[in-house]
Amino acid sequence: MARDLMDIRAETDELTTDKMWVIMGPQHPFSHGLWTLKVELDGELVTDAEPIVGYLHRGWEKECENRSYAKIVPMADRLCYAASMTYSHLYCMTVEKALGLEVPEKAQYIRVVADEICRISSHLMWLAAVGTDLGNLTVFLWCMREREYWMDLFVRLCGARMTTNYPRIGGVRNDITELFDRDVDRCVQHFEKALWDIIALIDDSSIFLSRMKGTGILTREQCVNLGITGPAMRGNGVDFDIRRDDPYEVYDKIDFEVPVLNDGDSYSRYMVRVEELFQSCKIITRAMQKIRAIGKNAPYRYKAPTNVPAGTAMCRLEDPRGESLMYLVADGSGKPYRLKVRSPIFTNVSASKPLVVGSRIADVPVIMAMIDMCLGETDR
Amino acid sequence: MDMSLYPHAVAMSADEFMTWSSAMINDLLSAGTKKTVDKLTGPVWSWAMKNSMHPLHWGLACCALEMAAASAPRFDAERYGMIYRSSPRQTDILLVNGWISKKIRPEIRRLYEQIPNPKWVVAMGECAISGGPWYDSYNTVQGLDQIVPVDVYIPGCPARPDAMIDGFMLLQKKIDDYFRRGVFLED
Amino acid sequence: MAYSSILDWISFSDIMSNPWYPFAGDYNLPFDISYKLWEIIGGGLAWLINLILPGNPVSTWLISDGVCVGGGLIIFMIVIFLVVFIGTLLSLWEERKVLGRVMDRRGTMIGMKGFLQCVADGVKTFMKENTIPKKVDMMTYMWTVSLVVGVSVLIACMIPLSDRWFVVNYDTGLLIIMAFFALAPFFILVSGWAQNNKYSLIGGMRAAELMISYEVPMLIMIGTASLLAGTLNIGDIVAAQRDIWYIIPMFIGFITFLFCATAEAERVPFDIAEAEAELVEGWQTEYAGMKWGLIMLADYFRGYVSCAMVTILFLGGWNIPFVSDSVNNFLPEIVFLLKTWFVFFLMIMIRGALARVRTDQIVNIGWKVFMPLSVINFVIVLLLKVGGIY
Amino acid sequence: MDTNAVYQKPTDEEIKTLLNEKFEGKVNVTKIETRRVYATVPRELIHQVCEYIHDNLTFEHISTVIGVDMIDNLRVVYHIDNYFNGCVIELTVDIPNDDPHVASISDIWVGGNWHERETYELFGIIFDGHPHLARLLTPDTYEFYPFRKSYKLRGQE
Repeated sequence: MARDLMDIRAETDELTTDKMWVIMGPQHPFSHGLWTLKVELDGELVTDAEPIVGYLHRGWEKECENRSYAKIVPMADRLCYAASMTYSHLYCMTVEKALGLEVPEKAQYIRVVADEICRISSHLMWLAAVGTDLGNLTVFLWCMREREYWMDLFVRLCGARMTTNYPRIGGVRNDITELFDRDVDRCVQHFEKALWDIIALIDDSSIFLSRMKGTGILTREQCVNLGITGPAMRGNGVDFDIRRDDPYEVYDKIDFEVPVLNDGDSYSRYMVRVEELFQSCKIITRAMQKIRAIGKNAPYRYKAPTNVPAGTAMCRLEDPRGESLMYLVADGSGKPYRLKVRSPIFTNVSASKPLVVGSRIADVPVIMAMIDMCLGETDR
Repeated sequence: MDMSLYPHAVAMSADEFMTWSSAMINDLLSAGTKKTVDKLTGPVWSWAMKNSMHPLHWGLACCALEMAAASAPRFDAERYGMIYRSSPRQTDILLVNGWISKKIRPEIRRLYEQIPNPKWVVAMGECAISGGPWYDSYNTVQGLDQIVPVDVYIPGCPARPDAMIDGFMLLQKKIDDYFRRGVFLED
Repeated sequence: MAYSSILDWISFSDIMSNPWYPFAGDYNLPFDISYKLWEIIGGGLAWLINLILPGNPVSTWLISDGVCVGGGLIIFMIVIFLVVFIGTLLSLWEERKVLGRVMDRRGTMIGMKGFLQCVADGVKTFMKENTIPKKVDMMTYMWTVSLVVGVSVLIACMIPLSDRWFVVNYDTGLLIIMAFFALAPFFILVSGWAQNNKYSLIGGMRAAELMISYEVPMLIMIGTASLLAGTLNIGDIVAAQRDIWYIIPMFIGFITFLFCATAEAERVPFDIAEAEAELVEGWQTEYAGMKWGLIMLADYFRGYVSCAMVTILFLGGWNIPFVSDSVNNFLPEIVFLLKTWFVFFLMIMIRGALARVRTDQIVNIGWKVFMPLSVINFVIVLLLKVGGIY
Repeated sequence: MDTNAVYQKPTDEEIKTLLNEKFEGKVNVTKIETRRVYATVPRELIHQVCEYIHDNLTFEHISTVIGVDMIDNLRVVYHIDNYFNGCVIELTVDIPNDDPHVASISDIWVGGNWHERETYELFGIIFDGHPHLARLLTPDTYEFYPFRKSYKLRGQE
């Protein structure tokens, strides 16, 4: 007895499956830090998501109110440990602005070079994370291998590997060393070749591409309204980079390009970051030429007063992950009255629900890797 | 040893038999068998455990990057058989490499309970040792040892990858001591 | 009875003339070895008993034909398992070293250039506490592990290493192995449910999803190979590739089968059932200690079987082409294992170079790429067969 | 100037004039630097000002919502970006201590959602109209507002 097709159709529509909440984190290999993403699954499809952060919250801003100005520089290093120099740099810029202090040109160039090295090492860490999230350990280890050379450059520059404690209010701690001067160009040349190897591993493989293309799509308006910044935003067609459009330090004197792609999926975010790696290499080379032209005996640090006059100051800079901003309220004493950090990942994480809903659970790690999690700055 | 019951063993109920036999085995073991077994097998367990340390794949903060760098080609912790497993059930070592906020404190305790015995805890970096730069924070726990017993402390802010490998070699010594003391038949 | 030397009790008789000989006319090397071992053990035992109690019936019973075959079979099992076990451990070692080199590092260095690493891992898992989560379904949680492991060991032992090194020599041997091979995903599905963990559940579902996508093309390919050889007997299929391996007429089939075999062994890029990035450890999440160690071992047994299947069907099994029979028959088992490890090497390189596919993608690949390719392969073989080339 | 027109790349001077004209002097533009405009806004007007900035001056992105405890009063500072010319407007709103309420702007910029939640949990400033004003970074059990000046850290006098 053949049943009507419509009857079967009606029956299967009633056959609803239970949705289930899967809590990914805080100990989960995809999290690359310490956060939780609760996802509601219908089979493998994500129908709802809720990010939970705060596992690394230690009241950074409140603690800064308990430190003198000079002591906050190493604290700022530990905000975003993958690109430690950017935050201490931003902090010094903010205090200098509140002081009205001019920084020697050489120090500005050195800061730019250090920032870009940070950007490269941070992006390499991100590429490594993308490799593990896609299930390939080779990318992870090759990126970590390349990252070691940049860590070596930091050692040459200031003696530390990760948390460098290098910028100072009014300049930088020390002039570039001879070893750094010698190795930086070699490192850049080696890296531009080695990066092609890693990129070839990913771009020549249709599996990598099919995992990244067409996932985590946002429109430009959505992206901007959600407050996503940085390479994730430029992969969505927003042509904005603080280094170029609101220049700080000497970025307006250095020629570089800002990669922008319009697809708005994981692959375009990936491409933007990879292109940024090459651009950072260019910036380093050009800035190093300027530093050599300035000469060895030029000043690299001006003395700064310990007390900051009452008032407010705001500074922002292009972090490897997006727009970071510091806002200082000073009351004339030796300690900040209020220091606020705007971290790009804080806002980017809050946008994770529209990013992952509608994709499959296997794509969630890849999509979230594309905004490059760094929870130290998120939770502060 | 209560051997007088031996002839009646066939006539015992199941419960009686279980209690009687386990008591007998315990007596046997305490009479030197346990020590001998431990003495003979201890080095084997110790060697196996030392060379197959599986830390929990869990990155908290700054030191997590150095943990990743330690397994990278330059430092290559896999030479010592260290592989990171994601499920706490399949790991031996809880490696905590970051500051501990009040929100994560219960989770750390839970992860520790989920790791099967024998297990070890490594506190990596200043934050996990004593709170580090966040000594006056209202939301951090000042040191991992306030939550779980810690075996090895690896200082550094962040600890370098080679320091981390050195810490794990210290842990190997501790593992060796643990097994030579004789623990196999304890559970 | 007078004193008899021990040599009188150990006869080293011809096994083929034993009326209880289990392999029906085929010479079996491991059985020969174990039979002779038993003759030494049993004969020595019989001699000892006879020394104490001369003329007793037990001694003559111990060296009777039936007991010799029975005792020989017990040792035979141990010999067969040990060879497969060591072969698998070597493939494990190969994976860690080769993968290490792919990733620009040394791999593990524990004892004998890292070979003892897997031993250390194994011993360690045996020593760990046997934790069982509170809310698991106890029965299925336990028996699925034993079945996954048992089935994997069974098929690994059933793979013949040469025409003199086999366990069974049925005419449908290939089908039996494939039937057992396809069983494990069911146990994984049940185990994923039994663990009462969401990651395990999704992992189990994925194992089932994975199976429906590669099993059909794989069976078509096996059918094609047996069509080419005209038999389902493994020995005959290998013998049919004495000089020209089947990789030449069935090159498309080889590539497809290699990927299907990778999926069967649940290795990258098809390890979606234990996808680390999103499912922690997939269906193994709640297994601890010894159970987990056995699961890992079973994984590698299945990897070994996959590679052995590729070797048997496409790479000429234990034969070396264009050499005389005397060279070919010298150590065919080693040739077979070397070929198997070479296929495993290919799988390791695939693992080093590729990323994990998604569940919808694997179903797509299975039905839209592997399936047509296997049919094309089948048509080519059919044409060759009709054209009289084979 | 036409206060209802849409300006994609308003200059600093234009922003000052437009804000003054639109809100009849209630929005006080205190300072202008290159690509920076600083203004103080009365508490009642903040939502309207934000809406106007977003719709007519194409300031598409909100950087931060910052809370400051000035002891005499609470203060909320907004930083709002224009992606076309890199201009930032800083809006400062003073709130009395005894009535810490201000209108939420997370319906204009969804990105402001978590910043407001953070400011709420750390300062106790309540954003009216916020979809889900709950604790974000600190544990739910906290009953104090740690960033208020009345809460002292260890070693803070």
